[in-house]
Amino acid sequence: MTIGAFADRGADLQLVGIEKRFPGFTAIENLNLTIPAGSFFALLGPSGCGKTTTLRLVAGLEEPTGGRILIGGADVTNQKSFQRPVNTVFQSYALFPHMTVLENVAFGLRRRKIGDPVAKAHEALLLVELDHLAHRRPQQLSGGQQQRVALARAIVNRPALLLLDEPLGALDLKLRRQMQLELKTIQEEVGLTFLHVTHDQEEAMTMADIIAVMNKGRIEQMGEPQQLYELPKTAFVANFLGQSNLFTGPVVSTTGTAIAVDVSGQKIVVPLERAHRVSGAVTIGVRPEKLTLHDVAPTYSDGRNVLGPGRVIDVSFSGVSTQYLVAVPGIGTLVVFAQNMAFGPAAHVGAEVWLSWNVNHGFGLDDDPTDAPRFEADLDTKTIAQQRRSSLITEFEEA
Amino acid sequence: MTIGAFADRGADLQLVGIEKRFPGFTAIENLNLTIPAGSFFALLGPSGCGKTTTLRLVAGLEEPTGGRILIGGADVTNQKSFQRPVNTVFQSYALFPHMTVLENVAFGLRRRKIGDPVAKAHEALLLVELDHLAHRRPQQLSGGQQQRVALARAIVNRPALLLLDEPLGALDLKLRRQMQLELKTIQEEVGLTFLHVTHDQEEAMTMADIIAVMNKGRIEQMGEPQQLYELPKTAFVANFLGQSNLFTGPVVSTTGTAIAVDVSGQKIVVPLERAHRVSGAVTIGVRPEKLTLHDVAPTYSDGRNVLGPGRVIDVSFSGVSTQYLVAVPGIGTLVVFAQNMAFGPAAHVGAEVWLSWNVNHGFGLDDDPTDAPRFEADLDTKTIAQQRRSSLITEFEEA
Amino acid sequence: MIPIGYTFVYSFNDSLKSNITWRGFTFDKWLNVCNVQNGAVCQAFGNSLFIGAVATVAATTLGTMIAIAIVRYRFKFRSQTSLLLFLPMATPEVVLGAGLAAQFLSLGVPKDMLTIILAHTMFCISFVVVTVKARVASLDPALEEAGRDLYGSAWQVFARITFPLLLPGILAAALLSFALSFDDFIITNFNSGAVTTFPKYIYISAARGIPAEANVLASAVFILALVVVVTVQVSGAAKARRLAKLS
Amino acid sequence: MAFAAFSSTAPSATAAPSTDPVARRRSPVALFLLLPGILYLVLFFLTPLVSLLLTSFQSPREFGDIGQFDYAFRWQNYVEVVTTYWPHIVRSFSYALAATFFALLISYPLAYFIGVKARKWPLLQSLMLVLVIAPFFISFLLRTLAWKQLFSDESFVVQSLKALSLLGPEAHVTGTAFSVIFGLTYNFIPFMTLPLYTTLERLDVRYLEAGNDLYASPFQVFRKITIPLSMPGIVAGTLLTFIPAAGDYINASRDFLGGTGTQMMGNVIEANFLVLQNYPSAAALSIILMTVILVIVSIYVKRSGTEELL
Amino acid sequence: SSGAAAKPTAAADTSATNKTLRWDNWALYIDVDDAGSYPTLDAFKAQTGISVKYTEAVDDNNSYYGKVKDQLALGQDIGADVACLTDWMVSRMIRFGYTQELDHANIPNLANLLPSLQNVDFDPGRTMSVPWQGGFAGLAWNKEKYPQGLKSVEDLWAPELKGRVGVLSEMRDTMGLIMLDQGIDISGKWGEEEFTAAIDEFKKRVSDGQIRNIKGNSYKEDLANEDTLAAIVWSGDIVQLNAENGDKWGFIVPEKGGTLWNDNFVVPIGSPGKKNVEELINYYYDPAVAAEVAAYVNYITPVAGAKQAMMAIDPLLAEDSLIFPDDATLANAYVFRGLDGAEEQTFNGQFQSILLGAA
Ligand SMILES: Nc1ncnc2c1ncn2[C@@H]1O[C@H](COP(=O)(O)OP(=O)(O)OP(=O)(O)O)[C@@H](O)[C@H]1O
Ligand SMILES: Nc1ncnc2c1ncn2[C@@H]1O[C@H](COP(=O)(O)OP(=O)(O)OP(=O)(O)O)[C@@H](O)[C@H]1O
Ligand SMILES: NCCCCNCCCN
Ligand SMILES: [Mg+2]
Ligand SMILES: [Mg+2]
Repeated sequence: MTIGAFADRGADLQLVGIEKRFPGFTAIENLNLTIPAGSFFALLGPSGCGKTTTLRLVAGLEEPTGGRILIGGADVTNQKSFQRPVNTVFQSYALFPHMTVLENVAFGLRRRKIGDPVAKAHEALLLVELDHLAHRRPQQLSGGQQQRVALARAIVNRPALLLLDEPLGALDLKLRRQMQLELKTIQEEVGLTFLHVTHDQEEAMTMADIIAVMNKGRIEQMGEPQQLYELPKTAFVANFLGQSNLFTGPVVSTTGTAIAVDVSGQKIVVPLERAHRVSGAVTIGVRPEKLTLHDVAPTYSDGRNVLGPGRVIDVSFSGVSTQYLVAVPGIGTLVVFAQNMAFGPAAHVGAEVWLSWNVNHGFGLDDDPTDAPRFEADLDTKTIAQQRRSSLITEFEEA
Repeated sequence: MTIGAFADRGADLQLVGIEKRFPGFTAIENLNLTIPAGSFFALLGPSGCGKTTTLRLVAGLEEPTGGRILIGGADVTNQKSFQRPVNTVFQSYALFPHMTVLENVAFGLRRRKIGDPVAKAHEALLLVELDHLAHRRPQQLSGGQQQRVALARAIVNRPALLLLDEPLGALDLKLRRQMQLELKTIQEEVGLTFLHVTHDQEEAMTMADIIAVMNKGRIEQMGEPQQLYELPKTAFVANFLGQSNLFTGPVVSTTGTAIAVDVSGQKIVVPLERAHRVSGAVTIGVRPEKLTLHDVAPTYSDGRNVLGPGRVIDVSFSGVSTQYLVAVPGIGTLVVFAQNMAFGPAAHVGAEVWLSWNVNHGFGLDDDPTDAPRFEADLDTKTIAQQRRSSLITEFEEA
Repeated sequence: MIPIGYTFVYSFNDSLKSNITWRGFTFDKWLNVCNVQNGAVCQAFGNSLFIGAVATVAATTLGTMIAIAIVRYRFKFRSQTSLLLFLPMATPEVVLGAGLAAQFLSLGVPKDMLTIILAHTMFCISFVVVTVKARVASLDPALEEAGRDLYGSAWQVFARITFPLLLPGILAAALLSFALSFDDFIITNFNSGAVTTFPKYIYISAARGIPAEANVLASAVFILALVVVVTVQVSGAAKARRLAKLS
Repeated sequence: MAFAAFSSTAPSATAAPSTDPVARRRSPVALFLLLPGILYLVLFFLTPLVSLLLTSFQSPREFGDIGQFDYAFRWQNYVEVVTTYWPHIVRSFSYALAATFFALLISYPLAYFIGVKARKWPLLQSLMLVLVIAPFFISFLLRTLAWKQLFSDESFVVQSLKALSLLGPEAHVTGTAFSVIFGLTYNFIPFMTLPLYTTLERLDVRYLEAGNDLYASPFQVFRKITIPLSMPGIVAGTLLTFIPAAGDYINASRDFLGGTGTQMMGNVIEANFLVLQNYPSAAALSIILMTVILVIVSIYVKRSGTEELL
Repeated sequence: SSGAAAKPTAAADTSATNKTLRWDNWALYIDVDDAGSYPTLDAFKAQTGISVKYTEAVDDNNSYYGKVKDQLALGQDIGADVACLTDWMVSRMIRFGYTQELDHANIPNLANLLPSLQNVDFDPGRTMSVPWQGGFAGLAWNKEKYPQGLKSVEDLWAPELKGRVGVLSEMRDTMGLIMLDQGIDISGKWGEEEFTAAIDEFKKRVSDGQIRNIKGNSYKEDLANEDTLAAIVWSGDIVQLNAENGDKWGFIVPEKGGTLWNDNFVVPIGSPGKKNVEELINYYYDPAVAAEVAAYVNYITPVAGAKQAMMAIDPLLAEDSLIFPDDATLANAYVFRGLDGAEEQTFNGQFQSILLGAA
């Protein structure tokens, strides 16, 4: 891949044993990653986990302390930023305020002395539907329009690899959703490789072909969105990507197809192929939307796990669905989502309920539950808040 | 209600015929509103609809051009801001940067010469769990902490009425949800009247006792969250508060309990008590989560409306649920939400499907469908984006 | 404002030598500014313009370099550097002027245009640093990174991104330098030798009455500046209005 | 515009956006950028200051003529100048203080009006701003001379004051402390107004509204919020006024607005340098002036909590 | 910043090629016509081809010297080829070697120099300096605002004049008049004691506000704008001011004596135009020219034969004892005695500290 030439399709990116140490702080530790050409790859993770650093290493804005970076098979580890066939859409867009939109877009072409930069810039602007604003200055555009200019400015160079550092981070929710769709559409159309950094799990799930969940400078799990969601490998992933109800206990029996875990005296079954650990103490879990509420104890059936009885301690209506918090003695508080297919909640605060779910919907984590919780502070904030709230409620009730 | 005294409970707020004209622009038009004492009231509406203006009128930061404002029965229309028993949590927090957290919180107490301001400020900080940071400056706090200080600074004065102007607007989603819970908890605990301004419908629905949806300086609809959601009165409310599938057609028959509407040849029934208009052309609708997908034409049953066949043009997985876009010839594109109770989508792109819903879940709007759509530009951005995307997809497929 | 008006009005005084008592209205002084006393007023004025221009260029260049270094790089002796930059601003002009004069004297440097320029450059540098520094600090480094990312070499990034973006700050600094230099009397008085600048001319003539021609020149500068500033502001306001309409 | 310059003498309340450690590197480029300017200042600022210090200890040459001195360590020079000129030292600082005070008194409302009240009318705002910076473009000597004429005994101003009995029949204006302080105040008003304006222009009115909301009367809002928040501008403005005012000798000069009773340190330094040719005295006075100013400035800056001046 | 150790050397003369000349002089010291040009200088140019840039750069000996001393010490051009300074200052400059020696061969008209001025103690034989004009320091008053007028220095202290009196920053004139008023012969032997007595008087008048202004030649501005109504002044100035502003002021040499002084041409050490200056001096020593100047400036001309020439211009002026002083006038005029370096330092120091309002 030489500069001065357009990439006719995306190139794959390989990070081999990348390590980045800042004075007194290791931001990236032995990172290995392959992004297939032409894919939309999302790097997801909490604040400070090293996403931006990874991206800056790929862009050549930062030098790795160890490891190699290959783009389309060629080692670019020692190339300078302006020599790499890579472009970046910065979080703040970083549009040049002293140039018009058109000049911004043509900037990279001119630097590489590519013929007819203006016509090419216009084409790129047409792609993002902003050609009519070509002669404005960035300050004269709305946030969403600026985002599209930033995109055009990068895409016009047909880089083998396009890096996006939370390009939607600054937008409000509405605009963000709209931009997500546009980004995805454009990626599909031009067929480049996108490396998209975000800390918004919903964004990653709706946009990406592959998601890598990063934590503390390492990749925790990587795969297709649905796969990651359905079968998280660690507690961190289970809680970072959506919410989970997690239980810990010893494996008490194993059949050829499933394991049974004793959770405070209640037996919960997980299919063998969905359990990462099959003996000793394990953590297992189930997603809140997979749970069904019952107001009478469900009769035991082979295909379902049952927990209960518990008490509903909070019901919160949010339009599409209702969220229930159910306290089950000895086990803790479980979250249940129920789509509002009918009017009114399925259960009221204070009601005695049982919970059940299809055995096939449970999952078993790879984490060793005897380890100190590695990612305590990174727990989903909502969960923390819910836990806090329910403890408050308990206090009030006691008082 | 005199200043210098603490309110022992919230006071009710009454706006009578309020009008606010700015030079060349009428921001509020004949606004009448009563907020019961002790309630959590949310004012919801799109950007620029006049929420902040309403709030500033109540706070005394702006003078109405007409009408009266009563707090706890007393007319405060001509009182200056600092004389009103009202406090505000500003969108930007507006914490005084030159004072410590404690001084910020004690500010109002000192101005009113209330005894022992420091102790009271500490109490308020304890309430928001920030007492350990009392001696920091606002700049040294995170966004969420600042928000809590702003809250403490207002609450410490025990105002009869607390105004909140999008206090969560600046926070990211996670923190926002956490703060919502805390706000609600605190309101319940201290029992003050909260007037909360937001443009986040989910926020309004989960927090408020009563919601008023505002549009172009007027209240469109007001009521309990669930009531507003289940039975929107106007297309604006139907689309602003969640999403809706809306259809327009003439009423073709009326029974004692229901009306039947002809929508491009398909008959759709709406219960009489859920229809705001019962003759002529009407707009009726149903929420996406109330729809059920069928891969074979469902047999007609009295209690259900059926539409179809249609074709699935987009499926998007978002963890908890999956969203389907279904194009029904002659009717348009419908949105369907289905909770992911099982693995995998219920239907794939291209599949032929039918849609059905419980007749009791439909609603009939009060809008006159022959009117030009009043709120065109205010359509939910997500919907616009989805519509755009599906049109794009169609284009691609055609090409 | 009053003294400015006074200066302006008296530039039309049909005075003889000293311009104290009002003797009638005339345009002569405006028309023949450079014709009295062998054009001494104009020569002094020209000297001031020249000195101001050279000192401004020198101070702006040196000061801008320092400003960029201070914001963008780490180096030893940071605090000492800051102190060295602050001190000239905290030193009264008499001390600056007298100190430099003493220095030139003991080194045997003749006092002429060069010594004035050297002195003016010296006290302007700090003001330039302060002005430009603010601009550099508010310059988002992501812009320069974007330049590099878009295939700009180090030099291209400086020439096309960094410099143009700093330009308003640099221009403001230059304007400030020029104003300070043009109006300086105290430091000039100590270091000018036989060279006469405009303020010095006025000071010297103060003793025997300022000729109306000085008022003419001063008023001319004032009016010119006023016109420039008003035009800039008005066109800026118009632009802002157009912008507001667009969005 | 030049006035933008003054904004930064005072650090703004909000931190600069990108002093991000990532942006700062150690590099030989830094040296290249710094060296010329720093060398320049060492050569033309620092060494003169040192030679001034050396001069201040010189002693008169034995049997020498006027203006002839030799290097020595004659610290008595300091004692002599202080005993001879202590009234001037006191006068310099008290005049400068008074001028700073009055300039602040005049500039603050002015800057507040331009920066806060006039926000609604941008054109008025820029016009007023132009009027404030206008004096920069007309020589301050000329403006001062104009005042001298306006204040002369037979002038309209003074005659009317006398007619109104606001001024005794024998009293006059020029040559008095009043006219010197007046001149200093007048001449430094732009230096006070501009930094004030730049901070007040950025003053977030929402803080004022929050104050109002928290039961503070308009006066209390002003005292508790507006003033503290504009502190950086106040500090910058007072320093930019106080320092040059303390060292000024034009206003106090007998040829301008002063008289024998109003001479300041600047006049004494000038006289010793240029008339009496008593270089050691002039140097010693300069060193004293500078030291006192530095001490005052650093105490003031520390106490007002705006330390990061550069 | 010590005084120069080695004496500077004179600059090379370029007069042959450079026919311009820069002349620094006091205000009100040369003839001016209504158009603002100088008739005698115009004539000089017509005669010799040398054009003169004439600047009123001298307001006061000290301040002028202060501005140029550093260049003089280094032997550099001070921006003037000739300056007219007062005897005592010329004396200092000669001592320091700051002046160039004049070639009398180029100044044949020097023969017209009055004999009494041909030898002075600071410049025997006039090798370095040649007188330009002389004059008296006396008293002036505003005839409209203070019609009673003045007779003696004592009259300046009248309560009605409080705050309206101006004196000269020229120590020898102001202190000279006060000492004369106190009965001291300032040409004779007097010492610190006498000086101190006079300084005390002066200080008292300054600090009680009787004296308003202490200035160089710019005192004329104060008279003009009437800040001062009575002042110690130089004789010829008042005549010129009266000519410009209407006969507004009276002048008198006080009964107890006034000072008498001369201002002299000197060529600064760094000037490359000495020969041109010599031509200039020669020109002004033509009695007809001298008379023309004297008729305008009303100062005492040092040129013998000028009086006769004046008869042709204005016989009345030829009889004016302020221009051509008779013996009676001269008897009442005193030359301030020479001071040595130490005296200069002390007396001038005391005088200046009063100007500075020092304790
Ligand atoms: N120059 C640096 N020196 C020291 N530490 C650094 C430096 N740059 C980044 N870090 C640290 O490296 C870690 C990873 O930073 P990075 O910017 O990659 O996070 P991120 O995942 O992009 O987070 P965010 O979502 O907040 O943008 C952080 O803990 C950060 O503090
Ligand atoms: N001072 C003013 N002059 C003229 N128009 C104004 C003024 N203040 C507000 N408006 C207009 O009044 C309308 C209502 O403004 P308001 O700030 O109340 O909206 P909002 O509902 O709070 O919107 P947002 O959600 O964006 O905060 C807007 O169209 C706004 O442009
Ligand atoms: N206007 C000319 C005045 C000349 C005064 N010469 C100074 C004499 C000092 N004794
Ligand atoms: Mg980041
Ligand atoms: Mg608002």
